[in-house]
Amino acid sequence: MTKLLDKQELKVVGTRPVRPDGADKVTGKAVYGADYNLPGMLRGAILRSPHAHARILSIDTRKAEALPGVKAVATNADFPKVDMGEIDAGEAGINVDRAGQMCLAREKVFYEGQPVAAVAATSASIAAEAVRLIEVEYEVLPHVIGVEEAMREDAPVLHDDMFTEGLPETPTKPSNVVLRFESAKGDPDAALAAADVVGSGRYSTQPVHQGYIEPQACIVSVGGDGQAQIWCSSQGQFMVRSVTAAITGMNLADLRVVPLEIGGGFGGKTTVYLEPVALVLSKKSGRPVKMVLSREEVFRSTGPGPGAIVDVQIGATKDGILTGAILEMKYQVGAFPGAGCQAGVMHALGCYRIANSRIVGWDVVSNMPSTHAYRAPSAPQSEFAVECAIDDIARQLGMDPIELREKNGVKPGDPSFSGAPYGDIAFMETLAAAKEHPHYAAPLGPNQGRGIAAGWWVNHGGESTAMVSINEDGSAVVATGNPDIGGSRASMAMMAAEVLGLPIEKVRPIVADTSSIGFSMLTGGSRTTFATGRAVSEAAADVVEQLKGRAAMIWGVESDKVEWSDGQARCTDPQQDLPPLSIKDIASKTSKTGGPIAAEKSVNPGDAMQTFGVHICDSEVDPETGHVRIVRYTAVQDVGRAIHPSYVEGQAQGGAVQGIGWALNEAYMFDANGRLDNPGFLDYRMPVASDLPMIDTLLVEKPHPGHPFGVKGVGEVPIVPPLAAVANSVSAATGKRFYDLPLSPARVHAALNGAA
Amino acid sequence: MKKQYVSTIVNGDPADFLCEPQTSLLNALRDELGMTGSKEGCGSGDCGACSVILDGKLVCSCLVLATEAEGKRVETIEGMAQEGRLHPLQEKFLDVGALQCGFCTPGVLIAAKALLDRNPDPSEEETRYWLAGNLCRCTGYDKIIRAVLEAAAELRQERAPA
Amino acid sequence: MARVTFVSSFCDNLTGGAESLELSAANVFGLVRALEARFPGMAEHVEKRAAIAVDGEVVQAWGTPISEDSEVLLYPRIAGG
Amino acid sequence: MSYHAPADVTEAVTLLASQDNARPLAGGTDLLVQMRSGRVRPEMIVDIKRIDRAMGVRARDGGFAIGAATPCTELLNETALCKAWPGVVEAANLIGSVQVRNRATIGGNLCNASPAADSVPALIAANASAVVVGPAGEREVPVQDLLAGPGRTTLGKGEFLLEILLPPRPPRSGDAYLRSIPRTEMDIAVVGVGVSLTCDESGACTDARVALGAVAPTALLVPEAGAALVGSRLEDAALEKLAEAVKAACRPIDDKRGTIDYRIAMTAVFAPRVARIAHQRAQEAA
Repeated sequence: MTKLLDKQELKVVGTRPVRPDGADKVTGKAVYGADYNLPGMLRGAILRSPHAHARILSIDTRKAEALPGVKAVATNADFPKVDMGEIDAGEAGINVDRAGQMCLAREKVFYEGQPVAAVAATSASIAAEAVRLIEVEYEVLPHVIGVEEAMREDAPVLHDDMFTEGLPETPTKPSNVVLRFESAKGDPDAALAAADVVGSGRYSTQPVHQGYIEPQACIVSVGGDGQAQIWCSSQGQFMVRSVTAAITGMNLADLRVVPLEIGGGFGGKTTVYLEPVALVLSKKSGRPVKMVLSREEVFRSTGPGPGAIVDVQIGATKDGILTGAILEMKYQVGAFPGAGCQAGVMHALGCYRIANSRIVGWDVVSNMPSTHAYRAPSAPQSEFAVECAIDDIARQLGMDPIELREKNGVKPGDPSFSGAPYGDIAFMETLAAAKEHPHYAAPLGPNQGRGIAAGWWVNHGGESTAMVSINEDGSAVVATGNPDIGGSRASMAMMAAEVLGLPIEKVRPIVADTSSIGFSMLTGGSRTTFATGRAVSEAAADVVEQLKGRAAMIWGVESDKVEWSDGQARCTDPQQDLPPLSIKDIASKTSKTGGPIAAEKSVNPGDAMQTFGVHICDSEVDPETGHVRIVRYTAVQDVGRAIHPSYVEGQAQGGAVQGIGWALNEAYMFDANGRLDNPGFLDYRMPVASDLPMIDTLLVEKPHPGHPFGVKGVGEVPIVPPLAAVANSVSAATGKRFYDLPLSPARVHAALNGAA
Repeated sequence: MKKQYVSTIVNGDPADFLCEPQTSLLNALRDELGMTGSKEGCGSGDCGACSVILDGKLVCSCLVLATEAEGKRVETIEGMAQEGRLHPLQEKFLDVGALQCGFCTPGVLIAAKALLDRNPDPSEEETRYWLAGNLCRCTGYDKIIRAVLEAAAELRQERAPA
Repeated sequence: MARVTFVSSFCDNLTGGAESLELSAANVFGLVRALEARFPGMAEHVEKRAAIAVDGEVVQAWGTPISEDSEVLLYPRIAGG
Repeated sequence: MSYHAPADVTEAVTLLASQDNARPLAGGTDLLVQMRSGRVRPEMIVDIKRIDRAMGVRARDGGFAIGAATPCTELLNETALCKAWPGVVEAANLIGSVQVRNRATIGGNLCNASPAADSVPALIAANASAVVVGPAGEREVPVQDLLAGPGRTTLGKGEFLLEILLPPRPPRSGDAYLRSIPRTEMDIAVVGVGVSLTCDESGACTDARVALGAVAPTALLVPEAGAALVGSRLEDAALEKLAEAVKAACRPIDDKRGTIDYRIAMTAVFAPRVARIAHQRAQEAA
């Protein structure tokens, strides 16, 4: 394992080269999910449930099948009855039957927009026409959307086989409560009773969508012998292979998934919605089938992040020591359990040393699309409540909010949620950097307020495979199994180039398909640069050892007399006066020294390190209209070490703006009969360019000692602090505490004018 | 459904195709002419990923009927680089890292080009309001705005008398 | 005997709410077999849902040895978005 | 579905009258979205952009004639129009994005008849009128008479909007339009207010028209609000009466874009702001 190189020695890592896949992306040549075509290709379309909750009595597809140009029709019956339970794909396991129902419903539909049947035809317009000819008989059932309404005794029950887990004794009556999850230590009740001040409140957030601009798309072609190929955009081609094979009952080796470019994912593309359907349609028609979701279908049928209600009480002494905390949080997880409360419970108090705490989480199903991961899934909702409560305590104590956090923030060696001690975390350094940042002391104008908030995420390691091979001209190819969402090809090439001692242009990265590289977990959990980067570094180090061995052979010296630097082998034997051998010299003679030089390494690191963020937000509130305008924003981010600083800054800026959207205007809105009322970018209001100032970033580098380049995960933390940073800044500007997101103008105006 | 014959000029070259009357210009470019650089993010004019320049005007090609392009000039992302040399905006986007997933990038670049063709020295605010029709979910817009302003400055230098 | 602690209630359904217990095992595979014997269903639950720390180190390889005075923590596995 | 692009008014009228489900096409930024979502399924599209009177801005009887198919951004290049009617031009140039405004037209905005249409309150405040052509020939009506309800107009079979006429402007006149939207762009008005007024040498208001959007089934003129300004120099008392008048005229609904209370409150906040801008422009115009 290569040791952690010192920063001054680095020649490529830390610089800002142009990314190797950049030219195709700025010229429109890059091929995304919907850009790929095959000869003889059919177009698929899906019939979706108009009801939020109903039993499917019958599906009659005869008229559709009779329409000229229709080549195949599919329903859930086309999925084999597979007793797979749960498979270890995606993030924390995927339930095969439920994943299948999200592709094609079985006996019941649980949310408006759930797929019921699918058609493949010779043109998109014929497919759309055929879908309208499918007749489905429903028994409409009462529905429920809100989390507390769904928990009530008299609420309509979605799944009659769902019995709440995590209760002292398992109930006999089915309900919408999936599980109760508790984590407790010490005596929080006593600590709160003795506290000098308490920050408390009921904080609520709404379901929000990842908002990737590229709708899901794929092409599937099933051959005559049952083997199949899938071309699609996703966060993990191996995940697509595992879930699709499980749902359609195929051998993994028969299914090859070729990753196309992905137009944004943020956790939303860590599962499948189309591939199993297109596969069945292709098998039935014998022709490739292309399926592309419309924007409306993305909103109605792909997993949003859950809404949540968090009741929080945090007690502190008058000199600002947090002594006790009691939280209860209810997560609205949608039709099937998806992104639930566990990560919310785990992350709620993770920034702080609080001796006494009890955190109870509930997962509750309701008739909206099943939730799925959205960037640090479930942590923003619970840390929002905690960071607002702490802001409240700081105000009650008249204490600087950063100083209050510095008094209680976790340090290396403190116990983490799991009980294992924190490693070289950098929360203190991040807080200090925020306090010294010029933004924190800048003057404010009228109706303006400054809010700060901290946040953290556990990050992930996981399985990754990388291959490095040397070409005869001394250039190198780096292959990994991780789709490149935000510039990871560049960082893979940079790490390989650093180890090989080559300039970046001599090292070209590719993202390999599932039959061309060893298993790799998907791109997500802020893991790619950390785990896949380690596999790349180890593979490159192995190649360097091989190169040194070949040089020794060419010189006829012992291999321990050879040293490698700047892409050259040098002989350290004092008796020898041998000119160095460049990588090209060695590579051009491989046929005489033992054959091609390449190495494939697989890793499964368990030591991903937690990272922290501290954000500073200035907002201006129009007291007459309730409009909130973000006038200045700074994201201070703990990064371990930045491989390509532009893209690390990009993660901080993009995450901050998604958090700002979550805080200000984004929310799923349902009408009276449980239909999504804003399934489009007009009324699902994501931030536009004119809504925002520049997002200043400050990267705090404290390298991870266990990683060859000191890398820590940075992708997800930036979305955590903004919810509270914005809310705290609006409170500072108006003198009123805000508990419910989004802070749309109407809601801020209502709060300022004393309405409920 | 009888298809209509449409003849246009795309990126300076004549381009003819057959399409149904309700086919959008975006789908004609992508499915009939195989030019998949312009993207569909919403199909309702709310995201700008399908931006093209039609007879000198920046438009959403998903909200234009393909038949309306008869006899008109269409400029798409595929035509932005000249003789294989990237346009200064394309160059600058790569230099500063103004794209991550890259899906909105074609639409943003076409819109930025339309802006600089009209106003070679836009302020940050003018640039932000001009690009408000181009949604981006990855970058938070910061590096996009910086790239457009820097490219504008360089283009002004080039044009300024030596 | 190694001390095994369940962090949070995510195993309560199977363990009846046990906080922690003593088990002897050569490595994590052995520990999981012992847990299965004690609380049927734990093997699959741990494999799908749990993350494991042995003596303060997060463990991926279940071959990691467990000594008589090891401290083993089982807690929910969270990946990310 | 068939597509036609006649260059002659009568040919367009004949085509539109030949089918029940025929729709005129100007910018298409509303029509194409509704076609794609399946809300409308026209059998025939009649593109009116090749009819010369439907395109461009011309002086007419001391005022202006704006072709119904003129893209909103074209209005920015008409210096005389911008000088006389800054409120109408700014309202037309708040719709959607640059991409949308390079296609969208105030004719289409009016005939789409959304209660929240941005250009309509400014047109009503300006006392604009619509030139409608059809089987029975040409007729001229005040723009608000075209509006029948959300998404519904009073246009008969075979009729379409050809031009919008803006009346001559007495000296010392000014108009303005503002709207409340959650973001800064790309949004539908939660509330829209258009004000057009004229004042004498002393700055006292001699005539004023106030129109509201998104607070009733159609955009509407509020005579009492205009009356509240007449005779005043927009002192607080007058603006207070204006605010009361517009609040009284509101009949809003709760929907995904706004609540009843918020819409009523915002009309009272925005009307005075718009009136001040219009009054300032009127004095600058002197």
